[in-house]
Amino acid sequence: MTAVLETRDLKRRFGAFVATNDVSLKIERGARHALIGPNGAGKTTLVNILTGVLPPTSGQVLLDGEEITNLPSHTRVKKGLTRTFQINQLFADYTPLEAVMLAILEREGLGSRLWAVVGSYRKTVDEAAALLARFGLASVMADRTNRLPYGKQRLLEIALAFASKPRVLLLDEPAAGVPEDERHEVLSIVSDLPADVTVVLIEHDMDLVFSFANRISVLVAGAIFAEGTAAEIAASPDVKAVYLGESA
Amino acid sequence: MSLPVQESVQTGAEEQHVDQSRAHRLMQRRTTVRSFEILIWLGALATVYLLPSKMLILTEIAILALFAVSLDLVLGFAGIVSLGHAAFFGLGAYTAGLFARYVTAEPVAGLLVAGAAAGLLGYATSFLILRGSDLTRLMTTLGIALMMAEAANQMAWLTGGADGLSGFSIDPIFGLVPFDLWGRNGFIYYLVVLFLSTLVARRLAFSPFGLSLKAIKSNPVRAALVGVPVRRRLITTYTVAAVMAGFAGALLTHTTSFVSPDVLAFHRSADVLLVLAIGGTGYLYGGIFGAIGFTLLKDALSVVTPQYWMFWIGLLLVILVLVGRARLTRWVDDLGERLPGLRGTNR
Amino acid sequence: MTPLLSTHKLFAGYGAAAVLAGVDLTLQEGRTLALLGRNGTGKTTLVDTLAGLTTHHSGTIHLMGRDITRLRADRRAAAGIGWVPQERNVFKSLTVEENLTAISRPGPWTVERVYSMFPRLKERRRNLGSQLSGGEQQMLAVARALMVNPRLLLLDEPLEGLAPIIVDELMIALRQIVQGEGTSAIVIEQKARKILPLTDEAIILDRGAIVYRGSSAELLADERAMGQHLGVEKAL
Amino acid sequence: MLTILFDGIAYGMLLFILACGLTITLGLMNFINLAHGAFAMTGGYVTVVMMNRFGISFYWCLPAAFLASAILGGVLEATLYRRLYHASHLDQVIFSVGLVFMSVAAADYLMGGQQQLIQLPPELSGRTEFVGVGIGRYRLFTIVVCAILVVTFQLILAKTRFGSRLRAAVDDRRVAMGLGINVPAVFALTFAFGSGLAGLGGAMGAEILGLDPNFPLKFMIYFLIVVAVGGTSTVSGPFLAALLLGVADVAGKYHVPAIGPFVIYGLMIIMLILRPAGLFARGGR
Repeated sequence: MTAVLETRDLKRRFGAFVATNDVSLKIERGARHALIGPNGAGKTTLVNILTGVLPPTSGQVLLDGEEITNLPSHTRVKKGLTRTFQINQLFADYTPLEAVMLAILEREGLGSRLWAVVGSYRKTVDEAAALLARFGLASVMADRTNRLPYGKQRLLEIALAFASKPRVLLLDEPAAGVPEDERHEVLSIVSDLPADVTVVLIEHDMDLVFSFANRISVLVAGAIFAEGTAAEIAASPDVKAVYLGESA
Repeated sequence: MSLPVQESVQTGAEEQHVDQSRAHRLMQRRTTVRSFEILIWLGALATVYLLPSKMLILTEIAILALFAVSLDLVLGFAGIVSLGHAAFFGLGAYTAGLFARYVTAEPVAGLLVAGAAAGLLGYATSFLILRGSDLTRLMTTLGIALMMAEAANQMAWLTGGADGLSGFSIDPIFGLVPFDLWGRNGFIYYLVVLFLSTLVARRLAFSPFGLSLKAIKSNPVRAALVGVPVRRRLITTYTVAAVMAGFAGALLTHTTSFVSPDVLAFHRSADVLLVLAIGGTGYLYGGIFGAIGFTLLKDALSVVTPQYWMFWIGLLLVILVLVGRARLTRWVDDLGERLPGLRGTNR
Repeated sequence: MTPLLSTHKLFAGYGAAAVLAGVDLTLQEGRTLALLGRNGTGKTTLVDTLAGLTTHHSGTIHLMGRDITRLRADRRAAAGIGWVPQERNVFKSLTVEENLTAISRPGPWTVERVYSMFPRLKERRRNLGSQLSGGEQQMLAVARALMVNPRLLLLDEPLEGLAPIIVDELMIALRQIVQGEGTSAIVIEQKARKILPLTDEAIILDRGAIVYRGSSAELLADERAMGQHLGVEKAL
Repeated sequence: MLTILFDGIAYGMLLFILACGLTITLGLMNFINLAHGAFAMTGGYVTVVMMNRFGISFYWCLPAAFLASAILGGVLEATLYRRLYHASHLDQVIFSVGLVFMSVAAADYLMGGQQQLIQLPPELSGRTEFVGVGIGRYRLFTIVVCAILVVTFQLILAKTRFGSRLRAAVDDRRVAMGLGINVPAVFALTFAFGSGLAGLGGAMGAEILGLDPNFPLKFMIYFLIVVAVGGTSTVSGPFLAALLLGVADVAGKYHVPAIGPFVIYGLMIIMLILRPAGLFARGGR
């Protein structure tokens, strides 16, 4: 197996504070890879660096062996790397249909068309409708995003990333803040993601992590503390001590 | 929804078909020509016959409206707060004046040249407003406009300095239609330019490009992460808007056969911002409604208090913001929902 | 007897996101409570909500019988809540002493008393907050909360990310505060075994709701509950 | 040469006094207040009225100008500004431009559109030779008063409990609130104080900068430059920026009158592109 996403000695400082400290990570193609660690361990900073939201202080990011360290976010998306956000980053007054249309049009390279109206791209509209239906959003496709129930917004967050047809999808706490009764919908979408998409999951909910991930990296104080299969991590006394809860 | 929902047998495939046809209807409704749009243009045309004595103020409105539609592209669609949009207006005005004086006084040629000059300036300065917060953008745009104003003032050999640029008169349009004394032909010409520019802006707004613009305004980080090249889109938009502002400036020159340094003054940038504050941003017609409201208000106030109309405009703005602009302009949203729209052009 | 603190069906979160899902909690004067649970279960949100810094959705909070649900954060400090935020957040451009005096309220805790508890802070009184080490920042954050002279102290992971020797030092100080002074406190902590001996009662949060409550001693002895809710395996 | 430097410093110090209230409004509350110049103008007109209509001594006018502007600022903060702290920047711009328009028209209505002149006390007018350099006495007076103000301002900020509360609120508004600092009240007082300083600056600047109803518009860009270039995290940043701007402006107008303004605006734009957080901003998060 080859690594589809790889980092080499990635480092990010904020002033004197080192948020990401020499992280070298290999994510294999088709993996279900979870990234866990205590609050402030630098998980979100790492995802921001991977997706071009933040530049690293030093180190490299590679996608399929190609260096993407200094590429802007939108180019990375074109190359197949995208993400969701821990706190919803949606277009507040767009309808889900419009938001998904935007993502598909950009993926197809049609986003710079100035003249033809959006509705005339009939295949895109069909695809958007199908995608929304798949994510359980068909019934609300015409509602404003900021008026959707929170759980639906979380689904849209994932649908939007998915519309770019990513090869690697980074999910930053997909179930965070979702009320209990809407939770199962989000979780089933996450577990039903197609097998050929590589998924990196950041999550605090250990039930979800252990049921979903086949490989886990534990991040502590900006550095990789431990890495292994789910079983290895669950059994590691060191990981228990720093994160899962202590043993004696 | 105005269309009857099509009958369907509830199978999985049918269900999908229902979703898809609903999606198609929704996407088409976005671009549907709303009845108020037709009313505006019909009304504008009607004024030519109904209000022949008001051509001057109508011309003023048309020019301001064009200027405001241009700023709306930058502000309402791309989300860039600019305090220096007069830079493009003024450059357009001076270019048109100089072109009429030294090259040819045919107005349409002058208009295009003025638009091109303003567009070039827009393209060149767009790189300065790509980064930074609202404050830095505000100051950069303001700084550029002030530099332009200073340049116009200093280069008296070219621009006439503080006395303004004069000594030219405008030829008939295409050499055929002369500007008449009452400003009627002129107004029709301005209206045509405004109409065409609005049409372009409208197509742009409803294109994939326009869809991505509002996404950038709403959330630039996420827009980049669905694949939108944010910088490139902003540069294009800023340039197109600059061209339109240049048009507006050129039209002013053609009206008055004179260019005063006032075309670059701060109050012009502020006024056009206020026009959008009154008319609302991000739906194209805010500039036009706002220009009508602003000009009529200013006119009425300057009749009542010739010197101090500025005070009441200021008060209106303060109240507008405190009450909430969004709440006041929401009716426009509803307009499209309630009135049965006509079918839009769809290809 | 009126409890010091009681919440009733408390729903809150950040903006529209719901994090707390109906928390019912009571704490008597002079008692201390350990707030346990894994990462991301709403512990910090609960403390922030008590401090008045989240979006309130529904439910009530009473402090000494007084309804403080709608009280602004700065008034809650005056009403008797002292807060040690998770990231410590000492004021960086203030000196150590200014950090203490800027927010002080009259009461038994004075700058001198706080210094005698944390002599290290006295040594660094003229240094800016930004110049302190992590351990010193944490001491300052605790000392600062004491200067409010609170009836109820909220401590959000006070031991997180500190060297063991500093942890011991802080534990002694905390013991002094809650047992010596009888100050009521709610302490968030990841490591249950570390904090339970210090506290009287414990609750465990999961997905924004209380899934376990009992005395700290009981929980320490209840290996099944520890394993189930906290993932803590049998102690050796 | 030295005279220009001296005049430039006087001018720069005056700009700092005028703009330092805006530093706080922008830095603490992230409020784009384009109407800051209106408070300065208020101070200027208070002085003109007191001196020219009632013949009150210039020295009494200065504290009066401070008080009048501070009260006006405090009242406007409590009634209007406060509601817009969380509004969009566009709303703040429109709102404050509205205030500018109102103030310009009101000044025109009350005082007339002409330049206002004040007769300085004789001991402040004229020039003094000092080691071969001609020094305007009023310039010297301005420098001394402004220096005292800067030092006082710095002392209040550094040494008083109010100062440390204000700095705490700037550092971390949320934690300051959570620890019992009444941030809105601290800010209202600060806003009033900043407006008062602007008023005082307006009073003193009537001689150097001129005073007419367009004052708030004319100097808006200067205030903004001081804040944007100086940054909002320190007092010394805007102070240095104001001095630089003052010297550059005076020198530019003297040596290269044709391109003076270009130099300033051009430098500002370059600076904003290179250091968006301000020339003297601290690094870090």
